[in-house]
Amino acid sequence: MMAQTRRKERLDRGIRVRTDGLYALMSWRELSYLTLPRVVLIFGVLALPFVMPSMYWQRVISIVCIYSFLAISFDLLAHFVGLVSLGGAFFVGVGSYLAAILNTSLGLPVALTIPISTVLGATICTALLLPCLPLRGVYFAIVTLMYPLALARVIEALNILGGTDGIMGVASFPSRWVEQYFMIGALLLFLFAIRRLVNLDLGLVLRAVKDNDQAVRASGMNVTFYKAIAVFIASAMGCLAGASLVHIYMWAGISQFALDFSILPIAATVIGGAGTLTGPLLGCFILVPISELLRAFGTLRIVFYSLILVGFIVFRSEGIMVYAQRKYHQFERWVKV
Amino acid sequence: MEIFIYGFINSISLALIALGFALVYGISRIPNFAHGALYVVCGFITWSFVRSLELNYPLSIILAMISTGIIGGLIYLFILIRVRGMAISEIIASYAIGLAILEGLRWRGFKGMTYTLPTFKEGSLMLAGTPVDYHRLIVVGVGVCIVAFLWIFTHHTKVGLGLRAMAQDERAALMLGIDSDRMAVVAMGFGSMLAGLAAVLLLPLGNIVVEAGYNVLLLAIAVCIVGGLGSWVGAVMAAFLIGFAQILTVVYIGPHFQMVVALLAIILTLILRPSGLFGRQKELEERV
Amino acid sequence: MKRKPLLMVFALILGAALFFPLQSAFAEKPIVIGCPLSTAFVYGWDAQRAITLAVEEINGKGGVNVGGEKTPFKVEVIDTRDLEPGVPVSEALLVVEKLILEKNADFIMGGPVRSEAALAAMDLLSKYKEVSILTTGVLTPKYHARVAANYDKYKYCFRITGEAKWMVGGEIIPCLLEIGKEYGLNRLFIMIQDVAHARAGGGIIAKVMAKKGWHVIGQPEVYPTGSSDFSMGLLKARREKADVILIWMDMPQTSILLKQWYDMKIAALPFGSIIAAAEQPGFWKATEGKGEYCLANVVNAGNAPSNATPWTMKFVEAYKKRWGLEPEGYGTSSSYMAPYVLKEAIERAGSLDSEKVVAALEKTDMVGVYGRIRFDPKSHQVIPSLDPEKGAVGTIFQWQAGRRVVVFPKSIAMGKIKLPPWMRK
Amino acid sequence: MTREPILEVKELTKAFGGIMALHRVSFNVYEGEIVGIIGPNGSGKTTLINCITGFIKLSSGKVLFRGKDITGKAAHKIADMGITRTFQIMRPYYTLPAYKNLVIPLFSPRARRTGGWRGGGKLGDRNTVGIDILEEIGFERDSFVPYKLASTLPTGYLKRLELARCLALRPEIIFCDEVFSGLSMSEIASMVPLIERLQMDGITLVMIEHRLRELFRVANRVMVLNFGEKLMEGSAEEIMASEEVKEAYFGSEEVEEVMSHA
Repeated sequence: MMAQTRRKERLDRGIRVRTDGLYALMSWRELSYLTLPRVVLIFGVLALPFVMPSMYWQRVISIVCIYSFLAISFDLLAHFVGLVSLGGAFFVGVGSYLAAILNTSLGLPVALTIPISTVLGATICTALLLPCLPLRGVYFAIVTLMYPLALARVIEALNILGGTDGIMGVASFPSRWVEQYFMIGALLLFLFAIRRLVNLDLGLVLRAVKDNDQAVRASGMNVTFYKAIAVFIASAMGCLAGASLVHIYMWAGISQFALDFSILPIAATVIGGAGTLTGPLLGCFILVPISELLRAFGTLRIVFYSLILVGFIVFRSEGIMVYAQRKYHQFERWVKV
Repeated sequence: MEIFIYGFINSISLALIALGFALVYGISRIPNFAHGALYVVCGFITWSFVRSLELNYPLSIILAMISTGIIGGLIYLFILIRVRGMAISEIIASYAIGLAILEGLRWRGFKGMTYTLPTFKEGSLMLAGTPVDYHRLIVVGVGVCIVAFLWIFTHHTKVGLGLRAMAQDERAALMLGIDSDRMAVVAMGFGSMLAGLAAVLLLPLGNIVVEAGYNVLLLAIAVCIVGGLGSWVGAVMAAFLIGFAQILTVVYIGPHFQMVVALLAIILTLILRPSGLFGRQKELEERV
Repeated sequence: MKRKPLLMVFALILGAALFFPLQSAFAEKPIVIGCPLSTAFVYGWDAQRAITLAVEEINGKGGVNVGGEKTPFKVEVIDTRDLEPGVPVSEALLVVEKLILEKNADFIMGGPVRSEAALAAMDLLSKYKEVSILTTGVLTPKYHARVAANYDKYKYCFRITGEAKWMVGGEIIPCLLEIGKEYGLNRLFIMIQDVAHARAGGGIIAKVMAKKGWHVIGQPEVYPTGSSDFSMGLLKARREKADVILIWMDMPQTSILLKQWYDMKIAALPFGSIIAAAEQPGFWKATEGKGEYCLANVVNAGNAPSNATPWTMKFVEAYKKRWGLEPEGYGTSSSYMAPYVLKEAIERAGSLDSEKVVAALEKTDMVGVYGRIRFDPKSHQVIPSLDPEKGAVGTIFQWQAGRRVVVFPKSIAMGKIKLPPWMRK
Repeated sequence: MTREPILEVKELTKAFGGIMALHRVSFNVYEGEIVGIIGPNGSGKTTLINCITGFIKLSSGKVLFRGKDITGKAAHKIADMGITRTFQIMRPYYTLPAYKNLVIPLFSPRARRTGGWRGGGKLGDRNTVGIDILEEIGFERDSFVPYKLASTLPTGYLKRLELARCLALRPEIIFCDEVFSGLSMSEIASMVPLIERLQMDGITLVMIEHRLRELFRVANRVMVLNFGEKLMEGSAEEIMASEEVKEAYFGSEEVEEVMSHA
């Protein structure tokens, strides 16, 4: 039998065999193997505004970034801290109203309103959510689902902040490019910041809170305080999304508390792959453009992505990103024996 | 006097809306966020039976409720059964199904304001100085019978006791030979029929609109949480609490706070006493 | 040989995104009218039907001659879903942008239906210098006030349908006074929806009617959108012996209110300044006649059969022939007129350039379905009046025995206002 | 042992609805001693610990730590004072490797103040300190064990991980809730010297146990609980001799067997 001159060898064999999990990079090939997905992601996203055919699709990219912020904040809270918050709209609403008020009444420029309303919005959201932090599972989900609706009704009933008409004439971004690159830049910044955070000691404590909060309490740490930190980070991202949405559309009103801001990010996270942080981003980059393409079909669009969501949840596929990661580590190449 | 009568009517209609949700959660621990969609679907099915197929009214009501029950059972069988136990996936899956049904109805053409159901009986009578129309009295009558029927059903019939056993502790019930999935299908079907019944009773007062689905879900959740998730007795009590609270706010504070009452009720209950009036949520009380 | 699933996924998205928009640019060059309408609601689909009817008629007669060359209109309608609760206004604005940028609409018509969306869209329209004629839904006087205040920024925005301030001052109050004189009624009870234009309108009516000697009972009762229980309000009206209940709600739950009013036999005349549920021809069958005697305002004539101008009945017949039922919501006749006004303006301007068309539109003067159509040069709002010869005429009709009978203004009335039998003093 | 007691529990009662889980239990614990708590199942041993360490709110009674009243304080505040506990049902962080499990307690305010076990926490990064602590309590240093996921460790190692979590806070008192249960004879044999060394390091230990032979060898004093009431308190010999204890354990061979060998 002719001796086999070639055999298949796993690409990451060299890397994985040396240590369990701690990568020791020995050659350019291994370095490129590890960094390629990240590089593709960064340059792919950065190149998007140039690739988009018409100005309309560039606006869709900003909307995708907004939903991605919300998806990452949902993923951080749900997968890493165990707090499932269905209240993405609450963060967006608070962020957008703050940015609108800062811009119209105080006349602050866009460059100032967004950072201020992000931090201020995050403090307000955390303060308002503080009493429900001890709740768990279904209860926390239902409360956070109710917060945006309640706030919208209160604004409508008291006729404050412009009542149902909302606040108009908010300044927009200086130019389209600034708007897009600010959004994409902030998105990538937050994405890699959160991925770093999750492996820091603070990130470990947050994951421990999800794993077993009684044990964390037994080691002398106030669980609610750490949950509040997690909610602060997540709501900061939500408020940033809300603030930039206001400056894109030069308008803020109670419909910023709409349910779409809560449901679509969750769908994106489930499809993209919960727990990988880039998964939800990928989910948004798939879901939002498709829902734009389907816009001509009217409400069928919502039927479409709610059925996708059900399909992914029920068949419990782990999401595209997790699948891609698993497959990426199984690439083989022919090697001389 | 008026406050008492219309407060009572409002409470009974809230109880009818919430019973289906409370029953499903009580028995199979599934928060059925498609409750509002089932309510609206039953309304439109009844409408199509009555208006396009010209069946007589009581027959079409029964047929509509049965078909809604079947839809509820199918939702459980094909979708929720796979996500049993994972609380959050249940919420998202059932809400997505509800959304799909509602938007599907709207896309199918059930839009606009001309879809209505005839009332059971025309005219009204004076009750201690306040005019009350017959239909609302029928609603109250049926509501009270349903509550009584549920009491008898869960306390004195085999299936009812089986359902209650499963509500207390699913694994223990499993051990005693109660097939929890079959019970859950029964519970889901029964809960959807209750949602259908509420639809058939309350929709003739106005018109059938897809938006009602979202409001009904909101009210059902508010009542069930204040009453304690899982105990339908609590749900009935909470329905009266919120029903009268709404009427009182309309009269004394102003009608535009009406919707805020239900939402604030949820948030306050969950913060102060998560297990609600009658609930005894194991995972919330002390357990170390 | 290396397969990169990540790359493949990205390629898939970009490919899909590239393919779709290019495909539409190659069609031959008609004048594209973009209609961002909430097609799931009566104000949306009735405007869509009216515009399609008008465009079919215009194209039938050879289309628009732009500087000698005959070009047809092409209608692009996209659902904005902006009347649905829980949908962000940014969706509607995204639709407007999609019409302008991707479908390369030359003109926007019908406009976002909800007031907030229309106001927010003004900034977008001025950014892209897109001429837009608003024909349905938006009543708020803020719209043309902003055009007047900031003329050169918002000069591209026109509105061909009536607006709240004139509707209240010029039509509702005179009609109420007329009813008061005729039947000796003067106790008014106001129930409005918790929406900005309703609050504003209700407030003005309460103030003016009080000055005119009417007794306004308490504050206007404000009901949040989606509330389904009006018993307390109706009982208060009954207790306070109100003669007229003014209703300003565009939510579907108003039919609950009317059914309950009928069942309770409340001795008061329901006067719908805005009552979406009661405007449609299907309302009578839906409430099995319980909506009788209810007055409803449909902002422009032609939405209910009357003979304001020779064109009105022609339009009502054409609409009934094309769509199988009489004109529905209050956006129908104004949406039908908009393509005609635009065609006439383009022909006068001789080109599609926004500046020229704006100038031509400001000089519009043609007799339309609901009276003489002229735009106020400063605020681009159609000039209203009570007489069809002088301006756009509104209509208030009453449901009498299954038919919508126009009762106000007198110049085009087809019948007199009747009181419910249980109200005979 | 006439010194000031480090921990005093006075008239502690706890009722769940109607059931009286603990009925006026009082006892003192002195610095550096090992107190055993024994009693048949359901006698309220774990509830006693939960009440003292603040995991459950007690119905009435007082708990003093070095004279300061800590009744009803939040669990994390009590742990911050140095009163730590292990759980009867072990609670490691299953998704994290063993040495990362210790990073969390080392992150706590007490560990930062006191620098954690052997004072290493303040200076070095928490991973190395974590591995030092693990080595202290029996995880082989340069083997694979500290890097394995907590979910893959056998019970013996998980019990030690619980102890390690308490050690990371440089505790003054450790409540050990059935540390020996579920271990094989060899594991217990290696655990006893560890407990003795903790005592030598000046840590007071309160141990709830069912394996009386090892407990009696280690404990200075033993308290017996029965149906939520304190039956007896005294040295190991007094407990063995007393009749009431035998009754409480009537029929349990273990006491007989211990009696015959003692």
